Amino acid sequence: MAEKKKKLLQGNEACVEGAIYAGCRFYAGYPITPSTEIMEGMSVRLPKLGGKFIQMEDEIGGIAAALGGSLAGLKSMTATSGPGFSLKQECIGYACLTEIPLVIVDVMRGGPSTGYPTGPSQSDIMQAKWGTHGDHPVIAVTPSTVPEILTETVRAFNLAEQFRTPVMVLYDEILGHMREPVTIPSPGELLVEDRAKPECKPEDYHPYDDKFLIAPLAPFGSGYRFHVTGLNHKQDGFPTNDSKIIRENNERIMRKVHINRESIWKNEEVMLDDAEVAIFTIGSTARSARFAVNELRKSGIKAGLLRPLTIWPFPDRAVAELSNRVKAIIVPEMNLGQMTLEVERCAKGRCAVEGLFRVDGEPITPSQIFHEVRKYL
Amino acid sequence: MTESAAKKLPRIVVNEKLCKGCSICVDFCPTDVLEMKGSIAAVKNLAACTRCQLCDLRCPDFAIQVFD
Amino acid sequence: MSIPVAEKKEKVSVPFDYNKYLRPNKLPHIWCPGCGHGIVLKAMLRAIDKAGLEKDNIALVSGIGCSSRTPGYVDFNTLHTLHGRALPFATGIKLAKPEMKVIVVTGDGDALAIGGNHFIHACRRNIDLTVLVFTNATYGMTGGQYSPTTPLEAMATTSRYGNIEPPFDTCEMAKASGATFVARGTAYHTIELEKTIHEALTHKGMSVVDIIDACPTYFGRANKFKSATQMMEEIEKDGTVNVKQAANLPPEKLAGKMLRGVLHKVEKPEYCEKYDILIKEKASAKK
Amino acid sequence: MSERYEIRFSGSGGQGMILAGIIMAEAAAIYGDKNAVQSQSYGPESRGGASKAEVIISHGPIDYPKATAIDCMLAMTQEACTKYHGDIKSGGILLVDSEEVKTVPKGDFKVLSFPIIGTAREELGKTIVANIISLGMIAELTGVVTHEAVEKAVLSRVPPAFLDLNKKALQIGFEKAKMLK
Repeated sequence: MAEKKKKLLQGNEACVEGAIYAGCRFYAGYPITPSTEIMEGMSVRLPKLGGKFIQMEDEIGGIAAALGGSLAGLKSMTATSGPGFSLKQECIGYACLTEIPLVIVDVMRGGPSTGYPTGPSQSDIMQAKWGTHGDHPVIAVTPSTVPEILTETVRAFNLAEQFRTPVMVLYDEILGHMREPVTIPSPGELLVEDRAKPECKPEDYHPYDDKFLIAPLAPFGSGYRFHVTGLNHKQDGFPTNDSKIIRENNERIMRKVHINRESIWKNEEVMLDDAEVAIFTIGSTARSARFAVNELRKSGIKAGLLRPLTIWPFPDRAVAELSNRVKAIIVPEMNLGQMTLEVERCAKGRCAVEGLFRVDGEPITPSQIFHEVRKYL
Repeated sequence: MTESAAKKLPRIVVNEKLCKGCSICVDFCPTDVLEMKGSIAAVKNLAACTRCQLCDLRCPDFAIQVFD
Repeated sequence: MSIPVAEKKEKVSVPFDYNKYLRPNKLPHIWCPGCGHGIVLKAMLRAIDKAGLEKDNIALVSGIGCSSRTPGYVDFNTLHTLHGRALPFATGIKLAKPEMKVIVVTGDGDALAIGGNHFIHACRRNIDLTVLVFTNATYGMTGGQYSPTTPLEAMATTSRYGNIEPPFDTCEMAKASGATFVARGTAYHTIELEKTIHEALTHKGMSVVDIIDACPTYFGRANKFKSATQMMEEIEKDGTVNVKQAANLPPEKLAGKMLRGVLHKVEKPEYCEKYDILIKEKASAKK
Repeated sequence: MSERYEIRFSGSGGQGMILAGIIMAEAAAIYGDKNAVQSQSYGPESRGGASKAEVIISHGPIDYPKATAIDCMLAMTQEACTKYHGDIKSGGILLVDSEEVKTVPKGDFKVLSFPIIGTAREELGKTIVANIISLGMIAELTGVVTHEAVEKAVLSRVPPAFLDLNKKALQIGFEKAKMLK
């Protein structure tokens, strides 16, 4: 008989399972390839759980409604792909400044513009970091397998609720549409975090209370009446022109993620201990890389893989340490060099950094990586 | 002025901190009770007030109210 | 200067205590002298009071623009969002917490230009929101550009030779899009406005009130109005006619005038109620 | 690499190739004791024209999810056969529908030709189950999943009213493949 709760799931279906597991009870979005199965799945699952689903009139409406749902106290999510992610950027900035928890899934596809809707890509790495204006924290997780899409979606919700910030789940079309066996975790098996609720009296409540690095967030309608604005604001939520308060608040929202980066970072290291050449990559490309590393090792080449599951905040320290002990870091990515720039920044010239790019809507193959690594030995 | 019930005058309160001097209350007062004193509304002829509340209703600035 | 007949009948004996709903120490508001938004805000607060709504249970949501600063002054659950996006944020709150009364205050540019798509779809869904569109025919916050309701030939900082774009009729659009309560009021007819907003608040479904008010600073100066009072007289009083009175007036008396009052009211299934039925069906089907 | 067993189902949109791929993956990973990854052509390709589904089966983890050297490929149309046969590995198997694929590609692989759609039509009166017949044939030909596992996988995916029909189709697939071996 089949193993308990083991199912063959598509990546996008695993994302739905992860969201439901994490307690997501509000979804608003707009159809876009290759993420639509997430929205379809949520439309089926949420009503059965008493949760709310709405298909909005556009991408902006999708994220705006999801933010409304979150502010009303429900764990909320929206999902999209490149062009829709572009449209959502203004609301992402709003969520950063107003500190409303939200999970945004971006199933990356080829671009710019409408690009190649059905082909894989990793070209939203920088958009995730810099897409909205201003300085703001960004947390983005990058699963590599279908089971990991489930667990990383849960982690994304935990981070969003814990840090009161939007958290992105970035993966590509290959992962979104491929199927792998997934064992659905039992209740309690994975950690599920909920946002802190205020314990003070309503009249003492400040939504950005500077007693806290991350203040508790009261849901609308819970007796804590407060004001939320996308303008720079004071700890009571009201707009301010006071330059000291503006600076302190902007720095605080960066700091809340920065000083906690150790707990947000998550890397997998594959045969890095004695590696002479390292590969740094994410998502489905990391699967090709792992395949290549195995083949390289068979040919006696000391290759290894550093695979971040958290791409933002960028794993600065892991890359810096790696750069001290390898000849080269190869960065395969389905774009024209977005992660490579960051790896170069962290390696600071201590080793060679070489990008391996592909933007034709086809995956980077193990043999491409295999041959690229061999160039350095 | 005597304090007879029939002649009891209303109390018109202008909040000078809130009045922005648009003169809407002065312009719309049907019995010409109000005037502008510089850029602030002021009571000119309280006896003419009919307590219609139009000054309050049309004041954009929460700056004037008529009490019995 | 005469008091309009409708107002005379509605004699108010005691002043309304706005402090009950205002946040302490937030006044004076940012609006210019003579701006109608404050008059509309006061009518809204009186209507909320009349409807007996609990402050904890009200969410007041706005977008960007002069009118969208309203939530900062009032003691509800208040949300000042992004330009054009008040309605989807409000939709999220309402759907997540249908027991809340969700009111949207928005300007004509916010609701009908940058947020136009959200507006027609919120109407189409017939979700239980009360939307107050502060229509001053200008973008005041950015300095007086023409808006979707600026009349033909009117002057603005971006129509220096006269506006060549025809304006929207907000009410017609709301009705055509599926809103089940559509009305118009003005800042001049303040008691009528209070009643209209009260009726909108008590309606189940998408209610839209288009509220004509004055921007003396930009629209007024650019179009040679001498004062806020003159704008209220000419645009709000002489430029509109109550829909009930209009029924008895010959067409020539109605030419160029906008209708005031409740223009459209029907009962139709409301979005959140339909969703609730769905939840009950699906949750029980699971068992 | 030798641990990977790669199967490609190809045909035209609507022939159930993707479902066949999903069932094969479930037979291996849910009803069998192996690991499997399934992927497919997506988008315009899947709405008519040539379409394909790929299944990688292994005892261990599967890294690269796409086909690299195909052990067994099914081609239900000439177009799919011509377009997709290039990745078949040396010594691999190409199973084609003999009525559809008239020009059989040459290569260092074994070609098996059988009227799959015709059999579905004549023996079961339903061409719709041609994909299930082919699934039975591939299970038999490759031995990569057990008959029991593939049957469980098929039965879990079809509506109750069609259980018998699909069971029969699968059985026919097993039997016809034995004859081809």
